[in-house]
Amino acid sequence: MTSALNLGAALPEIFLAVAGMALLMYGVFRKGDTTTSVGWMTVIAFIVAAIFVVTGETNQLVFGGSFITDSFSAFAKVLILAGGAFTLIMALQWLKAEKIARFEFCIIMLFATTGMLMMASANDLISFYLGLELQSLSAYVIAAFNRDNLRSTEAGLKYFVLGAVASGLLLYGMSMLYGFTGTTTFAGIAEVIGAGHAGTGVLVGLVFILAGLSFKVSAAPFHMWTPDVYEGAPTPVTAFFAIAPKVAALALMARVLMGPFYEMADQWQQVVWLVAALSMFIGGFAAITQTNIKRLMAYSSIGHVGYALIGLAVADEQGVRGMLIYLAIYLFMNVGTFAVILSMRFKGRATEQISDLSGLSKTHPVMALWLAIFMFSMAGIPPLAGFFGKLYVFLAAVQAELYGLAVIGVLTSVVAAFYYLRIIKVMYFDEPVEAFDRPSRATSAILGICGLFVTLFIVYPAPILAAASAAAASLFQMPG
Amino acid sequence: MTELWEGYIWPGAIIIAQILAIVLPILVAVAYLTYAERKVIGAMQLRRGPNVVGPFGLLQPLADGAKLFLKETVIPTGASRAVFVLAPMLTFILALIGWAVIPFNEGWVLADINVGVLYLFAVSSLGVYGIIMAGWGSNSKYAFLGGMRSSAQMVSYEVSIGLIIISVLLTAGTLNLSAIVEAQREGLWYFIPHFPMFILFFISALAETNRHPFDLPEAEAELVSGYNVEYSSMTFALFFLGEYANMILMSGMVTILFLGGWLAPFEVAPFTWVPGVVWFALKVALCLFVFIWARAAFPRYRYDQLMRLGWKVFLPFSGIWVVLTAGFLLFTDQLPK
Amino acid sequence: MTDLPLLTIITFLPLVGAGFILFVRGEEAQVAANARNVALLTSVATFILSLFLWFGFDNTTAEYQFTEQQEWLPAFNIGYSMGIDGISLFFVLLSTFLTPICILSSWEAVTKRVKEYMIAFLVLETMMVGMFCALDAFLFYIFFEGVLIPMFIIIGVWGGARRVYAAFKFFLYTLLGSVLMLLAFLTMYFTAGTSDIASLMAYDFAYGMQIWLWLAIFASFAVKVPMWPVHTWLPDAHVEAPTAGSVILAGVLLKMGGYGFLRFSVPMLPEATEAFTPLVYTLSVVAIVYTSMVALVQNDMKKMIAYSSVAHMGMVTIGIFALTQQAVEGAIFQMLSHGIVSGALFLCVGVVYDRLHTREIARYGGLANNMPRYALVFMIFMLASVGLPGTSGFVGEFLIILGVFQVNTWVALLAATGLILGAMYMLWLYRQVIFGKLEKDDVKAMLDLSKREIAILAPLVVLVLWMGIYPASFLDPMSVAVENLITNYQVALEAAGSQPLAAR
Amino acid sequence: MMMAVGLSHYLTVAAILFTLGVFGIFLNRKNVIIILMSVELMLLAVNINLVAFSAFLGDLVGQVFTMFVLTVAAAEAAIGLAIVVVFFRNRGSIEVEDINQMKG
Amino acid sequence: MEDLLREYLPILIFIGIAVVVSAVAVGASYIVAPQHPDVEKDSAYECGFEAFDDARSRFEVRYYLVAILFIIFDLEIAFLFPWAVSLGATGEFAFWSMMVFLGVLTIGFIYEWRKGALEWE
Repeated sequence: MTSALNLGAALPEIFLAVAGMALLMYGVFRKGDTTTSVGWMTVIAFIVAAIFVVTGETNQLVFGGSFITDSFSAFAKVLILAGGAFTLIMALQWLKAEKIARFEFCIIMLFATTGMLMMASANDLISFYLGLELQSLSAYVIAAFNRDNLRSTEAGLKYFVLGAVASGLLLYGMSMLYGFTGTTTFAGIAEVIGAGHAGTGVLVGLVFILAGLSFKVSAAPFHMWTPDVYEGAPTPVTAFFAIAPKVAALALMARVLMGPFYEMADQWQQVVWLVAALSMFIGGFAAITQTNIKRLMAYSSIGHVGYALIGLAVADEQGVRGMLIYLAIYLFMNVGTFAVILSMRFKGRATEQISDLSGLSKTHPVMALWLAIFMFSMAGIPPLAGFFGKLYVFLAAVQAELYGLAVIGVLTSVVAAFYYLRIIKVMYFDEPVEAFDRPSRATSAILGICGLFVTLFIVYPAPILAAASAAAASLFQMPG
Repeated sequence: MTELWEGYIWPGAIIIAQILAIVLPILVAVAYLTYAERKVIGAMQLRRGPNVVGPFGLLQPLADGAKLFLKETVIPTGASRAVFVLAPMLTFILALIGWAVIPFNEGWVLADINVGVLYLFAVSSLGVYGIIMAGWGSNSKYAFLGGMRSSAQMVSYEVSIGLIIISVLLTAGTLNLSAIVEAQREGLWYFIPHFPMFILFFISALAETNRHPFDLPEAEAELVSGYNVEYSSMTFALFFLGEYANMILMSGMVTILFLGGWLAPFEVAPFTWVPGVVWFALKVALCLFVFIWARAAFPRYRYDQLMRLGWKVFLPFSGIWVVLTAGFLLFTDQLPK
Repeated sequence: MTDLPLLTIITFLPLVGAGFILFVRGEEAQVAANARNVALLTSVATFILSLFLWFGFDNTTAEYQFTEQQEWLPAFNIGYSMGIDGISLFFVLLSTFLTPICILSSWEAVTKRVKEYMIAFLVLETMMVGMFCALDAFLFYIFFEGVLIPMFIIIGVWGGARRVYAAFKFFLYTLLGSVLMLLAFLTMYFTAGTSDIASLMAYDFAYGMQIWLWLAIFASFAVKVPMWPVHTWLPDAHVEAPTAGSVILAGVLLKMGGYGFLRFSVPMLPEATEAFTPLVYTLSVVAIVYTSMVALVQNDMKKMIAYSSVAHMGMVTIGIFALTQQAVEGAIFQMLSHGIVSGALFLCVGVVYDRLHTREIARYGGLANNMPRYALVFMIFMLASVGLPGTSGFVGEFLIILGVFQVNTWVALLAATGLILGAMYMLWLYRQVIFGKLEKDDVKAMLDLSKREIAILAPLVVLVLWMGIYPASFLDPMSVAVENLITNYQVALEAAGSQPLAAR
Repeated sequence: MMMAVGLSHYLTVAAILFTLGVFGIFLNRKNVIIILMSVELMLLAVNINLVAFSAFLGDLVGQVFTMFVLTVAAAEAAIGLAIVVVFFRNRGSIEVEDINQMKG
Repeated sequence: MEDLLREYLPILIFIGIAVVVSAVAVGASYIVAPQHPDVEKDSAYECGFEAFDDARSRFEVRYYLVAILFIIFDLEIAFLFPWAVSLGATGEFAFWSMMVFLGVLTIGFIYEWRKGALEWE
């Protein structure tokens, strides 16, 4: 076993971990403010890791089968790395403006990302848990990163407490699963369940694991922490939370459900169905009354997770593909939206009120146009990319004849459209209050990239569709 | 009936007898350790020490004990009574139960468990609780600060002690204390190959037991005796006893880990005639002497120096030593299989 | 034909213009002027190009023409496929025709954010044209929904006092309907294995499924048409929208619903269509009678025309679901006619609104005195709306009633009452605004039509008369397609009827 | 006379501890530290489970898992304490009802 | 299982006896010795002053830091124990694995050192 240790397959993770440590040393030994240099080096590390992911061998099992690389993990990893890189670039400027720029931020982001990559590749309960915790623990810290700010620390505390509870639930489920199947590897569990030895213990384990994961993706009814944490955490952190961890956790959820528990699909399908429906419902209705845009984005993300979960509820290849496409598109919409939110500052002071966007179309027409496009896209209006995200999950749902879920999905999307429209209304129909400061060049560039992606996705969607198809297919051919 | 007798009562009685055979000598040893300390330091400072009660003052410890026993137990108004009373008891209990796994001679051990080192390590870690409870329970600023300092200090040195033990474990390849001693029969006593660790361990033991020159937590002048400032009579006595019992326990550990336990220094005739338990006692006594000597010889450390020594010197050094030991043993193929 | 992808060019040319405007920089006045010019140029060019469709159109076949095929979403076998037949031809033309008129009409009326305004209109045009050309259900849906974005912005930014409310109502109502349609499309896609409209038409859906699909699709188109009782967004949207917005809303957007019925409900779901025809009749008749009566009591000009639109579209839906050659042709014709006439009426309202900034009927009066040309133009459109012979309105309504009469006498009769009511309120409106004494000073000061306004209204007048006097040039291209539609419908029904009942 | 301690006993103890932990978190209205302790209790329950299963199955993976859980729990406790400390510095209290800056 | 219990039974009894001994010592002293509590005697010692405020107030954050550092290093040691004992059987692979682990830990340690977490004052 030890001789078959093939570290090459885990190269991105190992590279990131080593890079993280190297940067930590660089940052701490270098005199003066190193945030910017460490930040950009972290971004480069992300890019290099992404290159490793793309060029690396797929369909490898390493570390005694507890770590898998396939097209599915590669797809998720590229998304995670992209999300991390985008948010980090935007964060640098923001942190500096808020005077909380410390190079540790980049390092923690890097480690959180490493954890997420591990989640995407986890093929064993232990690696699952470790990846998840590496991600979560880093996330708790960056949520409270603005340590002299009450709201930020409170966000960190809340996130921590509830996150720890979720980890506890998850672990309890894992322990049950281990006990009743006698193994921690996904393949082994699948074998036991496939042989029809799935008793109540396994079911209990599954329920606990699902609950824990639902928490991590902030799906209702485990979403309570989301609005508070999103509101309190520093805005770039919120952006990060809204994107990367969800991709990782959903990817992991997909792997768990479609791998070891595939044979029990008829049992968990209803649970996922319910979670998805509740998430879409809450994401739609609870957001309507929000006045803080970060809180609004929190509810919006809950809703989006609900849509992505439709893909899982379908429990087949189409569904997973839909989910992946949804996540890819969601990433760009969200990064773009947060690029605008991060640019919301008057004379150096950040603001989070939706009303402060008033008349943005006059003061910053380009920014307003992009934000409007993101909002329409999130509402799922064609021809923007967000529509295709929804199209593919609904496609899968309809194919699997989950009409009820699809109907709930489309109806809540109309409700959600209301609050997205409200933002557009504020920007376009209301009179301007005061012009925001000029956004930084990097942020503007990211805004433009995301905007173009969302707008032009319709023209040439083939690459992403093909990648997602391959990824979904690879998830369903269980390697030995 | 016979089964009950044979199966439970008789073995139980034997165990209890064994325990008493350990506890009582230790209590006596503790009592006379205080006497010895005063006498030795007296001699070093050209004083006479206790010499009034009994011949050569030999009954002095008993008199002190009786005095403490008969004094009023003062529990401060603001204190958390339960915590306040439990703290010294805990300290005392922990100081005693560590002895359960100490081999005094070949086979002379109450519980010959295979994770003896771990057990000792765990028991000594728990010691912090007694102190922190005392500091907290007293609800007095001096006690509190003393408690905080003391626990931070113990905790810091706990880490280096742990790392130092690892080196020994690497060489011995077992966690059983008797086996560790036996392992030293074949080769050198470990204080020779692990000499730096031996020194470090001893110094850490001083810090771990809050002894001079690391007795910051109970510095009389600055912190008016630290965490146990509010204690009197028997509760104080238990702290006192616990501390000295811990000293002896630590010396026992040093003896077992580095000084070959009950082994005779040379495996030749005159030395092997002496029973192992005597060798053990002698080695412990030697260690205790150094404990006392250190008190008389060194000035007290500053707190920041103390912490720096623990974290910045002992920890890295013992860590490196672990790596070196492991690497050396591995690549010279000397690891115990 | 040439290999030139004419439909694609027509569809996306406005988008190119919009992109061009997007990059116009400079002083505000300069930007506005450039934006106007570019927009007008683009839309006129688009219109001229679209005329080639008409010239090149083969009247003798029901096949799709000018078709284009392109791979698009490979994994799903969903293609970019465009093409037109006799039914959609005129809708394309209607869209390309009305857009330059709208742009021209907003020349002076819109002064703020001209650049954005023009972009919105050009994007809107792309969406409208694309929708009528799409031969793939998903492509259709994308254009269909995409219309919401520019329209929402147009109403919300350049609209009247309650524009926010109106814009939201418009958007959410339409969205609610169309998402259900999306699900229907998805279901059809999986059942038939394709999203190609022609193939879907050929596919025979099970009866039980047809019912659900029909209802889901109906939800979308009924809102769009709009049918009673989901029409309430329309008066608000029309009233609050800027003039050009109202023109497009009434002229083209409402037709999307009718077009949708003809493209999807009827040919793809014939049995369900048959089953639900009574429902459609009922709703339409209620719409005609009820909204006509509501129109009678309005004191806002735009609102009155808006309600009249609901009534007219009620006629259209009756015509579509009567499913006889005359009725369907009439319905299509009526849609075209209504597109032009109601658009023109909104323009007429816009003319006076630009001068007095009110739409209250009582504020006007006696305009015949100082605005004779205006009075004339207004009269022509008013009469067309009422359905006077010789105008376009007559042909459509006459054909519809004729067609419906063969199927259901009572419905025809009730629909006819709508004509009478329509005449009542339109004439009343005309009398109030144009005749009477010219008393108010500000009304007196109003000037007659400017040259630009004449340029806008003149083609409409010509068209109204042309359609009224020589309808054949419009009816001929569509007749084969309609015939085909009805034949297929009958064949499908017979096929279904010949099956044993248990199979349903 | 002496009752054999079997797997089910361990599981029951673990389940009780776990439930206590969960209730400690959700019913506790006083102090955040108590929540931290409850979390540790939950993890303890998990560890008991894992070790019991590991012994029962004769499979070492469970104990390996336990080691990992211990490690992570330590890191979690460290981070949790750190966050509680910074929160306390800002708020001056760690009572549960004082964690109320954001609502809605 | 039985053997294991037998091995640890003496320890259990030892603990019991230790508890009894300490409890008896405290209890007997409490009973035997005269108890005359009064307010002055029972007030906390504060250099002759009345206590200014509750003693359980804020204290130096470094103590937390030490506690946190301790947790981490103590765990490291918990890993080292089994490793050290079984290194002979597990060999080179185990050695290098642990070296990687220690390396990571060292990085953290260096970071703390540089950041001044180990400084007192």
